[in-house]
Amino acid sequence: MYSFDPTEEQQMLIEAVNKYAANDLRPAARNAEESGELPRKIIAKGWELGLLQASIPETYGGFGERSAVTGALAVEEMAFGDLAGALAVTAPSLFATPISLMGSEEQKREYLPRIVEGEWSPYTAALIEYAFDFDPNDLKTIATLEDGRYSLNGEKAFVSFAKEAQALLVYANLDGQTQAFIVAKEAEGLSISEEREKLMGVNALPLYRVKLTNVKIPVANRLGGESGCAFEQLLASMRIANAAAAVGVANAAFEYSRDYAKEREAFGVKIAQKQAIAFMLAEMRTEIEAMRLLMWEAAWELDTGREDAVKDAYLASTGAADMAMMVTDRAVQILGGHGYIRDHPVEMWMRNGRGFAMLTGLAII
Amino acid sequence: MYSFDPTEEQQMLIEAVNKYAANDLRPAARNAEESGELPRKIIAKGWELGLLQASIPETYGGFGERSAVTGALAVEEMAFGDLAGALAVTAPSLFATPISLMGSEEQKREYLPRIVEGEWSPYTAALIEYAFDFDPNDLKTIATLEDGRYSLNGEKAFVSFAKEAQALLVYANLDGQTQAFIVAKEAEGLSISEEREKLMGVNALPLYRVKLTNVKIPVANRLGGESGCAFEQLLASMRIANAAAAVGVANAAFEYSRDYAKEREAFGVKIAQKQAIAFMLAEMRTEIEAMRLLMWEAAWELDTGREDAVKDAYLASTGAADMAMMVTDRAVQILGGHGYIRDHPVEMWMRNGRGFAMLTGLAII
Amino acid sequence: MSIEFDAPKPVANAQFVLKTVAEEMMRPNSRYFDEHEHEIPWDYIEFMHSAMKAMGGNSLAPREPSPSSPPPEDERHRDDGGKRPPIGYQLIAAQMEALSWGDVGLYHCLPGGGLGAAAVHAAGSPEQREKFLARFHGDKPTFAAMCITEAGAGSDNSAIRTRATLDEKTKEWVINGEKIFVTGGDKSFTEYEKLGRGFIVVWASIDPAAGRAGMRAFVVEGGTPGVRVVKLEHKMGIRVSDTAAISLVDARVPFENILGSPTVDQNPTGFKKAMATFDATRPLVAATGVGVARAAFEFLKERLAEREIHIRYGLPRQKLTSIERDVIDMEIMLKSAWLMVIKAVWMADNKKPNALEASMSKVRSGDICTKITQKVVEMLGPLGYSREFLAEKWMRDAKITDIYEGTGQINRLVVARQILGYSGAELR
Amino acid sequence: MSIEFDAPKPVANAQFVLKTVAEEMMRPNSRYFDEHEHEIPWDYIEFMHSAMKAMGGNSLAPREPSPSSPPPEDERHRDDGGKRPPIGYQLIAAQMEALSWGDVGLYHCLPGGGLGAAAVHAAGSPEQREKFLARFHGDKPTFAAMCITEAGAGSDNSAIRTRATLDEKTKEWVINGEKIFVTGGDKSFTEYEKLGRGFIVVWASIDPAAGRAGMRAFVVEGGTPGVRVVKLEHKMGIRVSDTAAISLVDARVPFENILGSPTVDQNPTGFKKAMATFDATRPLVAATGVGVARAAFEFLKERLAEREIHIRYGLPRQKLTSIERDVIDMEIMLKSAWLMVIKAVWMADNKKPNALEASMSKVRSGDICTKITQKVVEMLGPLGYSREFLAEKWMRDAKITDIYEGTGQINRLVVARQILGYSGAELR
Repeated sequence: MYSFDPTEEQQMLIEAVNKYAANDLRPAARNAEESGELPRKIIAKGWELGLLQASIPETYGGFGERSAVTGALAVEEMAFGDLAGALAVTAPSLFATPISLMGSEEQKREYLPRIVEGEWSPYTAALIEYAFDFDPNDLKTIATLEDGRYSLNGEKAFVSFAKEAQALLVYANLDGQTQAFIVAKEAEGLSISEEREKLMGVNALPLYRVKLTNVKIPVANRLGGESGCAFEQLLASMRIANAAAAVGVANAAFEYSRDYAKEREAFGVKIAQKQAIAFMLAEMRTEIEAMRLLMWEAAWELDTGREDAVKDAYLASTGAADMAMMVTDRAVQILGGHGYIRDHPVEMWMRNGRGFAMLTGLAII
Repeated sequence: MYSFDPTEEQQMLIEAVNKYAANDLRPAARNAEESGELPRKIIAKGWELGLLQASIPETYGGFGERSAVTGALAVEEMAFGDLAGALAVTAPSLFATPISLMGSEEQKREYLPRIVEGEWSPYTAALIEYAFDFDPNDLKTIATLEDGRYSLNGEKAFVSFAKEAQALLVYANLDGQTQAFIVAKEAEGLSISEEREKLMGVNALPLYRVKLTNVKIPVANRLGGESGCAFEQLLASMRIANAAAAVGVANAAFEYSRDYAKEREAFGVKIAQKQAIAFMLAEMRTEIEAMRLLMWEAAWELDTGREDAVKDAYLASTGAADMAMMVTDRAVQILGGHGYIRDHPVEMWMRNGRGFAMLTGLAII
Repeated sequence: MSIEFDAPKPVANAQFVLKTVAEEMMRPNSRYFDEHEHEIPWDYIEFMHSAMKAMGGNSLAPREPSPSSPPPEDERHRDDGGKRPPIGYQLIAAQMEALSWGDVGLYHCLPGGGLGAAAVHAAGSPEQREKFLARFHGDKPTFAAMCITEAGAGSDNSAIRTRATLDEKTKEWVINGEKIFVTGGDKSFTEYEKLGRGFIVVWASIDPAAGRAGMRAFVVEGGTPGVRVVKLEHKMGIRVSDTAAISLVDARVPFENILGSPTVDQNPTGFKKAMATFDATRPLVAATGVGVARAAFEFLKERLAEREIHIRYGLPRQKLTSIERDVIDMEIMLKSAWLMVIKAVWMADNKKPNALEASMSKVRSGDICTKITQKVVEMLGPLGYSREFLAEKWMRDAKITDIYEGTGQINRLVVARQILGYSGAELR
Repeated sequence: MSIEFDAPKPVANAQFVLKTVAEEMMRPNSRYFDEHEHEIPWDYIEFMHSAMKAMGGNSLAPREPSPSSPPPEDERHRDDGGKRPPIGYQLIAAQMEALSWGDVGLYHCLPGGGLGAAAVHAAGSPEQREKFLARFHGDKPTFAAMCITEAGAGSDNSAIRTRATLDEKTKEWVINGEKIFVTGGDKSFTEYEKLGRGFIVVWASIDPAAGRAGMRAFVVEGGTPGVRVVKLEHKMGIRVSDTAAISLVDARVPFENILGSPTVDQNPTGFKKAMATFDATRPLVAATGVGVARAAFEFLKERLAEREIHIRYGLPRQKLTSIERDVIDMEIMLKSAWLMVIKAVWMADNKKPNALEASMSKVRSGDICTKITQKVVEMLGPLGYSREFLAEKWMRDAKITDIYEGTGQINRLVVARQILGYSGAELR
């Protein structure tokens, strides 16, 4: 059956996340952006929503199963509040979700309870590398098996909370395949940049460069153990999260500029009453809807184990990134001079909006 | 100096061509399109404008020098009347202009006077081949030097007037370079399809498939003789002609839809008074202007021997093809249901408008 | 409820069956009828009529296969006696998409009541429905059409000038006016031997002073004296589908052929109600656009595959070829447009107000089917531009999607009004 | 005349010289001042002031380098005493493009009269010009600015609420109001030690009942009591350029500081005339957009070249990579946008009416500079998004081009009115 209504549970979750996004994340976003820091108590409050916890089985300290659809709905809502905040709150998932989905029994038992059962604590993953044609399926960070241990060499970019993270999940190229490796914070050869990364957007999220020089990893620390992990599935999950966040940010920009256009007068009428503005808004809304559905479908495919999930997650992420740029750019345009100044959030959303083309890896559902 | 005013002579020419385009080509266009034939007397009248004649030196029967700028101006005006008509009238240039520009002294003396001095008579050239990634610099029609003669093998598409042409200029791949070869109509191994090509547009132009099977050509028939020709220059000339024609067709569609929008009422006002329509027209006009200037610059560079001409002709042709599609599509949209029926010319212009992405080689300036 | 993307089984079955129909009965005829405009595809019409009858009228194609036909009530619940969710509109959308993939012009030649029957269904009394609609289940293929557009009134239906006056003596309506752009008007009105007697539904004013409140629809039987098909349009695309101009000069119609109330004051909402059927058709028209776009897209991929060009999904854009990037962008457009159609009809099936989603799906389909087909022609170069293949035809066929049943501009207006909460007066 | 595309020698020279200025004085400071908003780039200002003085005021940069400054008369003909065609606007456009390639924010910090001086030039008397404009050729860098926008009036200048009343006793104008988005307002009004005394030109109504006919501009000297810079905007881009909000509370201005007639009936065209200076600036603003876009485009090509990616011009699109196709499309946009600027200023120089071309150049530049810079950031991936490079800054800087001095929408309206022959009332 086709069906487009979230379940009642999902609906409740959406409402809870929306409330948090609107009342906590959004009001804090500008300050966080300018100061570079989102107050921990806001992160903590987001953590209490229990998104990650609900996606991890009871055996490992959680109270549910991963649902990509539910995750996508939650990420969209949270990014509707603030992208950087959403990425901060959900950062531990970058580490925990892959383990929950593909970790060995040992890995699950060792890491999940401690992440899930307490307060928010920094765990993260390192995927992105610093190249204009960065390709998650062709990483330049290399893993080699030497004397019964994996050795990791390379450099990672945009690693959230790297400095304080208890452990990182480092993605690396093992014989041409991307695999993931659990790296403890104290691992020798792991060096984290002093300076934070400075990007055009998401400045409230602490991101670091991470260098790996002959970092030795016990074989048991390879995600999934000996047999490794199905990286394509994890990548699909990250791409859907990226698309969901793009939809959330775009929708925030759409709603804000729509409301502004209904308020703002020029030449005796509200500017929304001008076809030029009204048509822009109509197209923004249409594009958002299109990409939301594409993203939902990919998530549903992932949940139901369809082969198409990998490809459709890619399509959704690609399309949503383009859409987010278009929509946020137009939101700024609708606000005109007011869109260009930092009194309104749309310029921030435009800067964030451009990020989706290159930020896959900062969220997972 | 920058300058954007045609010379007085050019201005007179533009006016003459415009008159012909508006009074002769345009009124005949729909019938010609549906019947597949433009009356010869209309072609003859266009020939009397003397466009080709004015670009060939007196020594060879003409009365001037080739000016790419002048040629571009004339082609735009003529295509403004009707694309198929413009391509028919100027078809002999496909053969004569390359000879005039790069032919050996013998070739010029043999061909130019007889083409230029009389009435319009069918001469043509064969460049295009039937492949989705057709590349004029990588032709599949091959020329090989055998026993002191060139042998041509391959198949050409979209060759105008091939059936009746006195001679064809066939472009072929000689050791990796595109070169041109004069092929007489009676050459052995030359076979021309019985059926005309059927395309989405330019149906008034008789186009044929031409097959070459071991067609033997004396070495003297290679364009430019032993030393050959600088094909890039000819290609630039064809690309500028293509861009100029695209601008002409787009401008026709723009003006027609603009006038329609000023006439047509809906909801109590002229539809041109609606921002949605007015903005479309504004963007059409802007795009046309942009591509016209790009095309002019390339033509001027060709005339003044700038190295950039080759590249800029490519840019102009590429950009103008996209522009023509956009503009003609919008013209149909502005006319709505009336745009879709063949009572109005815009649907024909839209079909022709799509052609510029693949019809380089049917005109030269 | 939950979020799910499984096509219901009847939908998937219809898609499967209709793919064969499209391949066997439509594609082989596409070029011929494109080149023989105004020739009626009798073999196809008769085959489709028999096939539909044989299958009970709704397995092969919807009983009222036209954009504006609401699905029969019994079909909505037929799966298991009403326990499963209704899927009538979903089924029609899938059928229309599949048949338009075959040939959107021939799709329009599918026998049935079309928009004319839809108007009777929406605005007629139960007796009228019975009287006028039974014919579509008869032995001969039968057509009906809707006459609304006039030369002076395109998207602006309130500008209709056709007039119906009551002859008090004979109790007949006398209709005068000129209608254009009547899809299937010829097959619905002209009495061809091979066809059952059809009708056209003519919109006219019974009281010009009353504006929209005076607008009524009249069933005008095929062959009615005074009514003439004065012109068959020559079109850019969908040439096999006849588009008629129809003139009515003192055409006399029985009193009971008026749909709705014969007086102005009693039925002020008649026009609105009938217009609402247009809203319902938007996602269905959108579905036809998706079908055409998919035809072009799949054709492109096949041609590329012949040259061993396979799309490397998953690469960063910067590593793609231009072709791959275009194909990927097209696939994003195509898939998402289809999902928008599905959502809009799913809402209709579930009686959720879908004015926004319906218009959005039409906006997007109009956009993407013109973009995709135009791009396919470009990418195929000489092969795309040649009439040896169908790509160029699909580009011509596709363009109508963004024009009929509300242009892209009109639908943007509707979307904008919905999202802004504006009335027609607030946003013109 | 004829069609030619050779840059006149002075233009080519200016481009050559200013490239070095941009590379040496602007680029190295770009990132610092982007990250230190509201810090004034003194070294740069003083260097540019000296350099411009040393070069006679117009070799290094236009004497009035601001978008709205008409070129000085003597410059128009200086090549050979008036025999050669005038190139003043062409020169300014080329200079602005070249400097904006360096840094469009720092370009806005170039000392000079800017829009304020332009208003004096356009609407002031010869005496006023002498009195108010001499300062820009003095020892210290000096600024002037234009105050027109108000919180309630964006593109709609007729909605201005600032009020000027004449105190009959003191013969002073008393101005009250709030202005926003004053480019360079702080440097023009605040009395910094390192700067000469500047002024702001404040638009106010002397008779609200008269509408536009009552609108006048007033020269308000730096430091005038009652006038305060109440806010410096925090912006997405061009952060080094100050954008001030200025409040005027009973600000007293000498009678002779009014530009144009002090009574309404005598000068009904004053507003229009002053507004016309805005028209003249459109291609110049467009030129700055082209400069930013070119910066991003060239940066992209350099990064690609480092990776041995060279663009294969001349190939059919179907043989290109996605990167090559993007670069080629960008180059088409960039080159043609520049040609549109050149044509518009060439027309201005030759006193040809250029309202259409001026607005078209602005529309196109606003479009292409946002598209190109956004695409460059995308194509460079993490490198594009990082503040380690300038690509992301150019994307932020570029966006203002489509907003200030008439948004893309306002300029489309102007273009549409021109091509349709409509008045403002006919096409709103």
